[in-house]
Amino acid sequence: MAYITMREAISQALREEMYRDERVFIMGEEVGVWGGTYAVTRGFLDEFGEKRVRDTPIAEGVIVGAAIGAAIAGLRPVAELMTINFAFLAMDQIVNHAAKLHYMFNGQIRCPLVIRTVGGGGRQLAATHSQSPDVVFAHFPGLKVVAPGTPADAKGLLKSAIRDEDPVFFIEHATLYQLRGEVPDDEEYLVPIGVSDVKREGKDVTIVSYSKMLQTSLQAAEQLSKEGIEAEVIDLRTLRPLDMLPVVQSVQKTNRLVVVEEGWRSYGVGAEIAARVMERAFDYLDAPVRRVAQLEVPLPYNRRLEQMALPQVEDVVRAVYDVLYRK
Amino acid sequence: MAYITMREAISQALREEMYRDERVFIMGEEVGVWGGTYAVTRGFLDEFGEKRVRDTPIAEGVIVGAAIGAAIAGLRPVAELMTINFAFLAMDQIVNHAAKLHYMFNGQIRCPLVIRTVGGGGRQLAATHSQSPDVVFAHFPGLKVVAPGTPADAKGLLKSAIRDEDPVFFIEHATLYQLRGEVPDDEEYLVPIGVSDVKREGKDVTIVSYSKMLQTSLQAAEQLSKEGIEAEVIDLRTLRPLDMLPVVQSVQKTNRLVVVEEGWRSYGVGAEIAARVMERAFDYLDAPVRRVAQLEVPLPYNRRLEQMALPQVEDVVRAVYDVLYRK
Amino acid sequence: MPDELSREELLEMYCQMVLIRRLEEKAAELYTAGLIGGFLHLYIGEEAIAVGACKALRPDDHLLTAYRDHGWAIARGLDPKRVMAELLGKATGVSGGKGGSMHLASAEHNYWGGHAIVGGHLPLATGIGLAIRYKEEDKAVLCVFGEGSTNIGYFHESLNLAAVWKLPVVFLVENNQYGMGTEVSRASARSDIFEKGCSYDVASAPVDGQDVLAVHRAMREALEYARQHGPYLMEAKTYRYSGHSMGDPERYRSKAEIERWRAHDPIERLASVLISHALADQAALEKIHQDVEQEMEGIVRFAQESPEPDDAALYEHVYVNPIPER
Amino acid sequence: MPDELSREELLEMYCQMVLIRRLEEKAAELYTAGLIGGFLHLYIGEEAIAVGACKALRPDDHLLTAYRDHGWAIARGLDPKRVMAELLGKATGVSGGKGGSMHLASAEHNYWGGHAIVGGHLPLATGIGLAIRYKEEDKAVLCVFGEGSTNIGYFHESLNLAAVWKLPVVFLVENNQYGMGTEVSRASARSDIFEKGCSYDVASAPVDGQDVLAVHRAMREALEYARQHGPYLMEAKTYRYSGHSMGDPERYRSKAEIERWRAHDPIERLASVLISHALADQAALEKIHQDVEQEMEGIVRFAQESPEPDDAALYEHVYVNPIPER
Ligand SMILES: Cc1ncc(C[n+]2csc(CCOP(=O)(O)OP(=O)(O)O)c2C)c(N)n1
Ligand SMILES: Cc1ncc(C[n+]2csc(CCOP(=O)(O)OP(=O)(O)O)c2C)c(N)n1
Ligand SMILES: [Mg+2]
Ligand SMILES: [Mg+2]
Repeated sequence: MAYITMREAISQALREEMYRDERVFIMGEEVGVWGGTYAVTRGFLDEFGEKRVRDTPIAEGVIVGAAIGAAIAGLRPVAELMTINFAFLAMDQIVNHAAKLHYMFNGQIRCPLVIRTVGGGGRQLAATHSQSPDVVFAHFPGLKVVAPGTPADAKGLLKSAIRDEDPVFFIEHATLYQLRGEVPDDEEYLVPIGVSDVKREGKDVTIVSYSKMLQTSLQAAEQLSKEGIEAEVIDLRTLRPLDMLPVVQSVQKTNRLVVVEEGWRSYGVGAEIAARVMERAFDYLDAPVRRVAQLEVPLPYNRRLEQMALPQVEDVVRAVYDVLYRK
Repeated sequence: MAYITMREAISQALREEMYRDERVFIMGEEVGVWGGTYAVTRGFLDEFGEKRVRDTPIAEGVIVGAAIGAAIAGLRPVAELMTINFAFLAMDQIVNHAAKLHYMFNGQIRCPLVIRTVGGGGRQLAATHSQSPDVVFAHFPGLKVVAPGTPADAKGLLKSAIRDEDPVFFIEHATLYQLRGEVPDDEEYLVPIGVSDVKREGKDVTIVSYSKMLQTSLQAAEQLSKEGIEAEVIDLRTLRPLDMLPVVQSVQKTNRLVVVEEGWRSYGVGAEIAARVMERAFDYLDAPVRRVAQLEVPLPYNRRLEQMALPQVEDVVRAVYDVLYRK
Repeated sequence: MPDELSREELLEMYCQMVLIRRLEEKAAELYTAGLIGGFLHLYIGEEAIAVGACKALRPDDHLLTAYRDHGWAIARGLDPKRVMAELLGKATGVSGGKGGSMHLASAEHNYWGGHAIVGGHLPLATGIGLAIRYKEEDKAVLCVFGEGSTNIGYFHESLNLAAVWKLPVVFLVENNQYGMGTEVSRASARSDIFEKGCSYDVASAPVDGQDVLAVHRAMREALEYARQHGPYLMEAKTYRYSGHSMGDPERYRSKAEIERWRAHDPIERLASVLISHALADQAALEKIHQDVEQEMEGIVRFAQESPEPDDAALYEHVYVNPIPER
Repeated sequence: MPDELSREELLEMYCQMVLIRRLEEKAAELYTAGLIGGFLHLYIGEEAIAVGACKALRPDDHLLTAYRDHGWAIARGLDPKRVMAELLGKATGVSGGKGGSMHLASAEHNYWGGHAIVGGHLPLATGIGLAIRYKEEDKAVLCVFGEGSTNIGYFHESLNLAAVWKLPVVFLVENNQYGMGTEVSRASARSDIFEKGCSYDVASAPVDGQDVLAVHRAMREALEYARQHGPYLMEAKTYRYSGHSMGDPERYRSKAEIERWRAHDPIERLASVLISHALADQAALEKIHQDVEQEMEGIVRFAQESPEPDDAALYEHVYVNPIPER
């Protein structure tokens, strides 16, 4: 165990997998000489050389597409898209190609590919550079979509993603890189894709979340605890496939559910969770599911306005009060 | 009133708006000489000339982007994307540009743009050419997303879209072009964007749907009626903004809800409807909301398999039985 | 011997071209009869390109094409029976009936598909080229697409990346003059597509796509160049006799234009070469046509008699490692 | 008189360059002090391009740029106070505090933004060019972007469409040698970007981006060409003295390289011209610097004292016609 940042955890995962498997390599904008815009691959170029740490032109379509091609030909590419906002420039490669080739060609083509990217708002980067459209990628069968909320999960899930035979869309959160936590040193430390995790036990209410909002939810839970409300906090970790079992079990216990996500509410992750909980635990719900999410505006540059639009700890607390019919 | 096909209705809307407003023009692949791959703009090139009916190269990014630019400069472009599957090649222009410029520049830029496109499966076009990812576009504030299910709505909504000051993503369904219905001849016949419509009244169960699945739902309702079950069928018509009032009112009456969409279930339209109904009519629901949707596989070419994956009338009927706890 | 090919090889190429054409004609029939669904894009008129190019490919080279792919599949050596079965959506089809006409593939032949998103496979080909360099293999990739596909961003991004990284990819443009109903000059600032290599400092040249021997020769050199130096852009000037796909109203061209091109038919052209070099006589060629005719019967029978995929196939291959949702 | 510009005009251009540089230096300070958030991309070293080019633009021509846009906004005539206010996210900012440094714009000046998606504004510029032709106006569009942005698909799609439709767009590449930390030759198959015009048969030329007069001259001609004939690709060779944005570790280049470029500083260069043509003496230039210094104080004061946008602004301008959800 080491107490390290999420950045270090991700870095570690990449490094370990590159040592483990010669076929693993990294490509993307500024991953080499610059060391990654979020410094995740700092030092990698010196350590692994130009063959395995490849700076690319600014051309998201061919970054993802070439990674798919390399995967088809037997390599294990980790393609980095500098931010998730730029993933829209590679959208066709991601959803029409990576997600479909295996099926469409009846299993003849495999795309063991990881697309690492960085999402989230809160850094005053304005409308085009602050999105959390994770749900959009999670909509497509054929992809696996992972978004860790702790350093340990980030390491274990990224390692699993690299070893997975399917295309994995891996979303890191820009404001979590400095988050510290205990992370196993073990090179075989793997967190399975598609398994939700109870991050905090509680009996009064269930809070479901992932990525950055997991941390927001945990803070809300701490605050609520002081008032005697014990929230169970569940981390989805993977958006596709979606593991509802811990959520359903928790709701059967607490009878109240709040879902917290950073992206826009409409057609967001919370809607799917709410719908599935209704399908599987309808009779257990003592209150309608409450969704905490981003206000439905493009994010503005101004800091105060931006913070108003993003879900805050107090929003989660208020939503918990709501499902408890308090105040 | 004229009894015409959806194709003719759409054609009529375009033609009328082009006569009404010199600034309206059409651009896209094969809209001119070919007359539109779905023959919607047949004859337009002769009627309006090359200036207003513009064949483009195969380059979806610049098709949408140039239409945005033309809109910024005061025109009223109708950009056609041959199918919604190719919209992913213009995704960045649609969600990072069209949806955001007005906000990001504090109202200084306007994008009165219509992106017409064609969605849906069922024609054996295989995985990349058969998608119904409407929900993905509906997720983005700044866009309006419209998907008509009848000829009259298609005409009235398209005319409203062209007259709207905001970017409208307008989804036609490939297998509805031959659908006939009564359509007002009136050149001022407008259907408002953002208003759901009760297409069939009923008291026993509410079926919410849109586009092609509206027709499927209406057929299911007919069949159910023979068994004495009267379904109220509501057509969303617009996915953003989403008008829930008729849905909520209906559920307050019927206490049971089935949502039918052609796209994949997970993170689909049905999830949002279910979540909102829970938020607004929780105490009225006598059964969990049932979602009818596409199986979560890329669509296969083989006809039988493809039909298995797509929602059918019987699936809707079965879902209605479920919410009625029948059988 | 023309082009250093043996008599057997030349006859084999002739035979392939005839087979491709007959298979397309048959497919059109079956489409009209409702046995084939979806879109069907015929290759009639362009046969020399696939046959000439595939002849130059080594078995361990890689191939990717667009959706106009039947001819390529056959030239690459896929079993025509299984190609036809795919068109009919059968379990025995090369893609198990899930891909259809636009999505033929065979991992065994390093044929990574038929792709229906215009230009979408150019990045994939680039990535396969990258893998070749990464693994230090002596292989090349052949990536085939229409002239209409050279206006999309992928063309630019792929050629540039392949050039910067010196990847062994031959980008082969089948310039059949139209992208659907759009004449090349109405969509592309350059009608001579090979000239587009200049932006990337990529070697490029045109070739007569109706001359199977010229294509073969040019492709052999291009592949060699690619292996040693990096990307190559080849433009094969050609023409499709049929519509873009079945049901094309063909309002964009004249009958006369089609006739002009038919006068340079690639099959007849190879026939003349064979006869003028005394490698075959009229009777021998006639025999080939008859043999193909007979083979076609077997192909169609196989495809028709093959079973549909079973229900389970619907759920298979969404993932290599499916993770059950709990 | 150099370049047919009057003494007043030349001094005005000098003054603009100085103002741009001082504003950037000030912005860096305010960023470090935490008053500016997000990303901040400085234009120091590249001032001659914006000033030379905007001098050639007519008021009713259109301008679009990338996110390195402060210099462009000022050269285009936007109020520097309101530019600085935007950097501080204030209600008085040119984009109401919603856009920030990367998203300056002014409809009044036909300046359609600062855009932060690399290459994303090239299609928009193309569309504005289309509108000009559609309305048969005698206008042009100037679309500015970095050399790193020429490798993305939009560059290809936009230049091709502009060429096919002969749209009046000048595509101006600011080749400052790097896209973030990537040297042009590591990302682009051609390091002389103007050569990329060849694929589209688009007229193109390089210009010394450190020479404001050369830029002005070349741009005047390019705009004229665009109005009459169609697209033009201009490459201004230049260099940014600062990092890509604030906080750039700058591991990719040497101090010596920066010094080499500083030796050709565009401001000093214009100063020499002014002095050698006896249009100004050292004292007059010194005075300009002092005036700018004073102006800067007012600019910063205005920005700092301006109010934040109020809460309602958060919800405004999502739509022109908002439709309430019922
Ligand atoms: C991205 C994308 N846009 C549009 C289409 C529709 N489409 C299919 S084929 C085609 C024409 C392609 O022309 P070309 O590349 O010249 O190939 P050809 O059919 O002539 O062989 C078009 C526009 C598509 N499949 N993908
Ligand atoms: C589509 C997209 N990909 C990546 C980025 C991240 N990014 C911002 S600026 C930049 C470098 C651009 O370099 P260049 O075009 O040369 O402009 P310069 O900054 O040198 O003026 C990159 C990679 C982005 N904003 N958009
Ligand atoms: Mg073609
Ligand atoms: Mg640069």
